[in-house]
Amino acid sequence: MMIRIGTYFDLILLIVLVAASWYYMNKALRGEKLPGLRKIPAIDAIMEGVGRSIEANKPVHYAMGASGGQLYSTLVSMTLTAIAMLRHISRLCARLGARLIVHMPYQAESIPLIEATAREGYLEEGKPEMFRLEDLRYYGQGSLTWSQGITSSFAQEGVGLNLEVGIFYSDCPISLEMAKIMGGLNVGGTGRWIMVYAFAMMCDYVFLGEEIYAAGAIVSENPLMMSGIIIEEVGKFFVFLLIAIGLILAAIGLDMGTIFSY
Amino acid sequence: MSFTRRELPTIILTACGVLMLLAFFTPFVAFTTIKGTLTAWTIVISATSTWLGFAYMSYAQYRMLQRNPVLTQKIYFVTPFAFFLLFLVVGVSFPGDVSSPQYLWLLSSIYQQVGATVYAVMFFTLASSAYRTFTVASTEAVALLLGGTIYMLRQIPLFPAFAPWLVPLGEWILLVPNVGGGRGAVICAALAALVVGIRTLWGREITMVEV
Amino acid sequence: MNFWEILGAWVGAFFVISVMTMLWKDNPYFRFGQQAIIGGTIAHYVLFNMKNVINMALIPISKGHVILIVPFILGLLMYTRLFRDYAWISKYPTSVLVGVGIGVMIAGTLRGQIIDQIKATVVDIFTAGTAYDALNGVIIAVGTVTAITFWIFTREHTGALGASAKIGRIFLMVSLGANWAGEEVWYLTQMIGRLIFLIEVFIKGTLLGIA
Amino acid sequence: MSKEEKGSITMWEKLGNIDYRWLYALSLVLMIIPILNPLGLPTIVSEPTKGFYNAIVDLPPGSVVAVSFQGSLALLDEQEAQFIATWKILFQHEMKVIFYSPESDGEIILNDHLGKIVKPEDYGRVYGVDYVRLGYAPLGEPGEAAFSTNIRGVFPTDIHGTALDQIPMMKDINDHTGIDLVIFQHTACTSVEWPIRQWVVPYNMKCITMTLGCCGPMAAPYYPKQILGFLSGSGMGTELEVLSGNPGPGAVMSDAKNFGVLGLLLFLVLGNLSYLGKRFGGKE
Repeated sequence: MMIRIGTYFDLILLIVLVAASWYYMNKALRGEKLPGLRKIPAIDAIMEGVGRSIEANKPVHYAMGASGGQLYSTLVSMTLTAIAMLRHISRLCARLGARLIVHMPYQAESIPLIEATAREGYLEEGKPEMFRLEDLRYYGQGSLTWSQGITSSFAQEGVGLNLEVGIFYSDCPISLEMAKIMGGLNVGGTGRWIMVYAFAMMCDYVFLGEEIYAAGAIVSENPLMMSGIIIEEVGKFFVFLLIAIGLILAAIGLDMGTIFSY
Repeated sequence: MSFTRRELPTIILTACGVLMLLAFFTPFVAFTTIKGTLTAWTIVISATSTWLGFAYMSYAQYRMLQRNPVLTQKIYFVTPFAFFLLFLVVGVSFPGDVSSPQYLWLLSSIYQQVGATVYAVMFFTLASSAYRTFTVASTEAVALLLGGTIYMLRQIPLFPAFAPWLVPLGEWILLVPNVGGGRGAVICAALAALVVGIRTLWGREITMVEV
Repeated sequence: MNFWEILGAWVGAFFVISVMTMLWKDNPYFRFGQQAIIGGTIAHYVLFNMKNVINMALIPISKGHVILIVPFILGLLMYTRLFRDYAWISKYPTSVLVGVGIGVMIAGTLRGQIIDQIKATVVDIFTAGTAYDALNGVIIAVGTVTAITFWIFTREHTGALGASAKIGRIFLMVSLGANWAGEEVWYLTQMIGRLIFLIEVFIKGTLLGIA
Repeated sequence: MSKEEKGSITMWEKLGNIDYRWLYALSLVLMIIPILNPLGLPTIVSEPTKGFYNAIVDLPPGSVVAVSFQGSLALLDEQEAQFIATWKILFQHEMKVIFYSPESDGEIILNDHLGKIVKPEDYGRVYGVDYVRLGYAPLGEPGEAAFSTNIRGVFPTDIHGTALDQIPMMKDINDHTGIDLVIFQHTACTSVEWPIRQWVVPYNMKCITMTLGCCGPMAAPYYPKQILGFLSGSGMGTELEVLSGNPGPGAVMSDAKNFGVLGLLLFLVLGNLSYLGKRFGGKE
């Protein structure tokens, strides 16, 4: 057998997603119109937050999690989405003239990607001189030092907009609440469902779960990235289909537990 | 130049990803071996790059001192380096290195204590956010309030002792509606992660291509 | 208590209280503690990773596993980021890491987070031993499906989709509440742990000498 | 999010805008009282804890148990009761135990636990014959997968540098086929899925997990089908202490928890009174 038993359904789902990607990404490349997307209020809130930061002469803070630089784990997609958001916020700050402080995750291997993205944002907007390397902050390993560092930064330098998108463990409850108490506008979200509650409770505008991926695509203003949301939708309908077929077959007596194990 | 800066890294990325997938989907030992090798490589690559963090921290500290060269700032500047050296020296000077009693003493006296305290502080930050948001303002807020309060009380020994029904109810919340909602969330986030993954392997993820 | 235990309690208490003062307001004591911890944690991170580099790369290389020189050099290439003209070279090690990561992610996500979740949603209803369990299975399935509809972006949430998304939101809110409760009680435990340390070890043991 | 209304501040608004530091101070005082004067309230054992306990005690003595122990020094308060009770049960029921750590903290904790608190020798267990410690390697999920197929590929030697082939207990064990039960302890909530992906799905292994209190909701969907039981947080650690008859640090915690949460509950009530007052009570 060419395919390992126990991965048949995985492969079918992957093929569906690859086929959908091929179809919709080509459509996007040809410049064809893609279906419209519902609004995510938190995206507009980012712009509002940058504006408020400039008015109050306070910096914009961006954080992707104390452990948000995972490049070779199962959470790598979330890291890439956080980088997409960094790309957006650095451009926005460069364009509008706000100071951006990036609180980097402890994974040193992710630093080159983070610095390159932040710097690129300022270059793209034609303001490379505004980029300050010292505003990329590093705090060592663990949420303890990261939470303290970010809180200290809020207190000393002030907080206008506090945007937190990426992989979050137990590091966000302190940074989000402290930003809130110190008068910042909190916008953020994570794809790790277990921590979404902190964002839902502490943020003024939240990206609920999967919305961070959609937001990462929308802010890129790149049709290829945006087509990703439609591809996800295809995946969701395939999931509905599998659940429906599974329920029908189970109802007529088939052993779906065994069938799904293939 | 563009090839070495853009196309070649993308080709390497795609090749690594595809090899890992072949190891997953096919039963061939060769791919499993390659997967093992690549996995070991990632650990070495990331471990080797560790000092980058130190470099960025040092630069930020130096610039902050430059901007504000007062005595307190000088103390704040010296402190991280002093503790860095302290940990480093203790960590390599005694037999057993990082497993030596001396290093473990440092870890348990400082690292463990601060770590535990930061988590402890979160009790308060979550409490104040609950005070703000756990209101009966809408159906959703009531669901949040009920789910949160009942499961919290279930975990506090006093309440189930007086109200035994809290145990089955708390577990029902955990195992039924929480699983239902959580499962939907997990599936959606997983689909989105897969789409990002496929796009990246395709060489179309701008975050990887543009920089 | 011996000298090192007493010193450990003093140092520990110094840092525990330093972190706790953060809740009151920003102050030099907190800031000093915070700077010290940055230095300590970076050193801890560096130490363990250098140990990995030695054990997983340098020693095997010296024993003839020369292929491991590749990830070691890739790791060193990360440092090109510090030199503006060569910064792009750091894209190579990054690409290897991300490529492997995406392979791991796709392989792990497809089954664990999607297919197995679908399987559980379907199977739980029909393998339930009692009507009560079957009903719970149905509730979970409803929660899962409606929660997924909440994340449909290409249609406005009106009509049937709107109703479904609304039900999904309620499931999600209960789940969020349960997650909050789980964490809040955990942090409460941490807080109590620190208080026990301060009261039993530091105050009673060290200051009063009665433990 | 609540928006402040214009005009004079009513009592209801004041009730909703109390300085958080009062909440912090009240909770702190309430927690300290039972630490100074413990109460000793009863504990009810939940189903996942029973599943966890039974998964071990249902195995015949001499079964091989692999413990993937991440540990976290900073999170010990939350999990130490679980760990200590588990080690005791493993040694009391004469399991053959393989300890390994994917994080450095795990080894530090094991040094302390097996060296001082739960000495295997006290249970008549002999190193190399009844239990073995493989030490620390930065495994991650791919590393855990590698462990399940080739233990010697990940840990060629034990923590003392002895080759695994020279350790009596490890002679015939090199992959999942030699292991009867996996106990998986990781501090990150999503890691709950690792053993399911790497042990349960491919090899149908018996598996139980130890997690933080906050990770309980993450582990719950997999219980009891994929994982036979799980412990989350110090509360379930206390339950395991009660169930196995091994009193430990969990009991001390329980009392202070009972009191500590009262301040929070009071503030939740005040927050809701404020909301309802503003909505229905009108201005004074």
